[in-house]
Amino acid sequence: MDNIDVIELSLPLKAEYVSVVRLTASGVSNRMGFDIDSIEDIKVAIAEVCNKLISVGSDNSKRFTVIFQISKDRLNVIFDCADKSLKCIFDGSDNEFGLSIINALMDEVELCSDNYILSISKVIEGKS
Amino acid sequence: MDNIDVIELSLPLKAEYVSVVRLTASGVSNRMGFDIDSIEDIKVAIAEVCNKLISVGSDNSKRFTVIFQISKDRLNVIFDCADKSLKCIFDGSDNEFGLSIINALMDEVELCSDNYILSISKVIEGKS
Amino acid sequence: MSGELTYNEERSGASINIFIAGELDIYSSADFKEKLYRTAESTDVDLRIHCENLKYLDSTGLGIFVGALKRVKQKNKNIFLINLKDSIKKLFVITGLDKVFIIEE
Amino acid sequence: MSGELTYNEERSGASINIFIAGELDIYSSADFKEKLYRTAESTDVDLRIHCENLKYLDSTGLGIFVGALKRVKQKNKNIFLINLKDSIKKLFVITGLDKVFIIEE
Ligand SMILES: Nc1ncnc2c1ncn2[C@@H]1O[C@H](COP(=O)(O)OP(=O)(O)O)[C@@H](O)[C@H]1O
Ligand SMILES: Nc1ncnc2c1ncn2[C@@H]1O[C@H](COP(=O)(O)OP(=O)(O)O)[C@@H](O)[C@H]1O
Repeated sequence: MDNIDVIELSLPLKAEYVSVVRLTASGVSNRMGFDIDSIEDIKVAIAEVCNKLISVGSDNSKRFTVIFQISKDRLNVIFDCADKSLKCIFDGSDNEFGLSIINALMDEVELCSDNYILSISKVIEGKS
Repeated sequence: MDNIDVIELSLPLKAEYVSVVRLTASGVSNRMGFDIDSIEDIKVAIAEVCNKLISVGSDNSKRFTVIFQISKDRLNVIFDCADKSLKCIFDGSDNEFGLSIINALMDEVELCSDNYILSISKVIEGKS
Repeated sequence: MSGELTYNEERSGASINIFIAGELDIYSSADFKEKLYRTAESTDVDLRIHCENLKYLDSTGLGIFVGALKRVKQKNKNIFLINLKDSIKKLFVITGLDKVFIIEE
Repeated sequence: MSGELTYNEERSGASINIFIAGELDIYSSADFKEKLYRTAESTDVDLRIHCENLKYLDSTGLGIFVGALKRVKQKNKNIFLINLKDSIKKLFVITGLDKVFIIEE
């Protein structure tokens, strides 16, 4: 069994801090050994989820947490936001661009979940 | 009174993730409007505290949390590590380089505290 | 809090050259949107947006380009996007917007 | 996990040129220490360490330079640090190590 390291970033649900999430995401994926293009993909996809959380978030959701689950060949990114109304953030959305981008760049996308856990994942090629 | 935004990064106490802390620190201080030299100073000083926590940390301290307290003209960085033996991390230390660097680069340094809270702070020039 | 995007305009004959540099994201986009829409509405020439120093773009930025294009199309003008980085061009391809804008090297 | 530091050596006459690039920190330093100490112990010439592509250095890295210097000093040789970035040179000044190494532009 692989060991999984977990890094959590908890921050205000504000547009001005998405750039901080992007840099943390770069750091994590660079350290894992993703190539430059994949690091950029991960950064962009994570930021799109943050953007959407920020644009649909109500006053009930002042903060959110981005959880990076790091295993040898795979990064899972989980978004935890207290607001239950965010259960299905891209549902009937007008932000089609964001969703298309996330789906194209990540290997697994679960942004509509009964247990309120939104997650996206990417696998390192040829390292499993 | 200023509003204070708080960003928390919680991660394994491992050398391989100090680069992630550095990138998060860059993101925070860049967003706050620190100049390039100050951003570098903050990054370096935060990393030196992490280095020290990693080198003195016992098995009781598998994780630690870096807390960024962001106000208009001042960044406080607090290091929270479950291990009580880390109360005074640079005490009688052979890592003089690390401590000299932190003291030179930050405006306030409190790395030996009764309540186990280690913190370093930097002020944005001409913005108070 | 510091901005991450710089914006400069320069008229030249039958078009307006716009130079953007930095990161165009959900935070920096409000300011950018205002400037670009104002230009798109107040002139009737092509907009040539130079992106060689644009390091990052997200869906918010794509939406603003689309909004600006709608405005210039009403006057039968176009938006040219020049020297997009590969990682940014990729986002136009994913969203199909590479067929909507005139993308130039 | 990917390394962040590259290390290359090249003999040239009365010295060994060492080129380091990337980030020399608590993580990448173990490997660097082994290589540098091996060279410092197995030769008796000056070490010229070229740092123009060194982006980041921490106290761990400083300690390794000091350890290598002790080793070459036993043979009356020196370590030259060449083209340090300003932010890195600052760390040598803070720690007083700018007086211990020969720092060259
Ligand atoms: N994230 C997005 N996904 C898909 N389409 C978008 C997105 N953002 C904006 N758009 C499209 O771009 C157009 C311009 O956006 P906006 O400037 O907000 O609207 P308006 O032109 O009404 O001011 C919208 O009409 C919409 O069709
Ligand atoms: N962080 C530090 N602060 C101050 N001095 C240090 C630091 N790290 C190393 N040194 C000094 O550098 C020398 C070389 O370190 P090291 O390689 O660990 O020792 P050794 O030469 O015994 O193998 C040490 O003897 C110590 O004096």
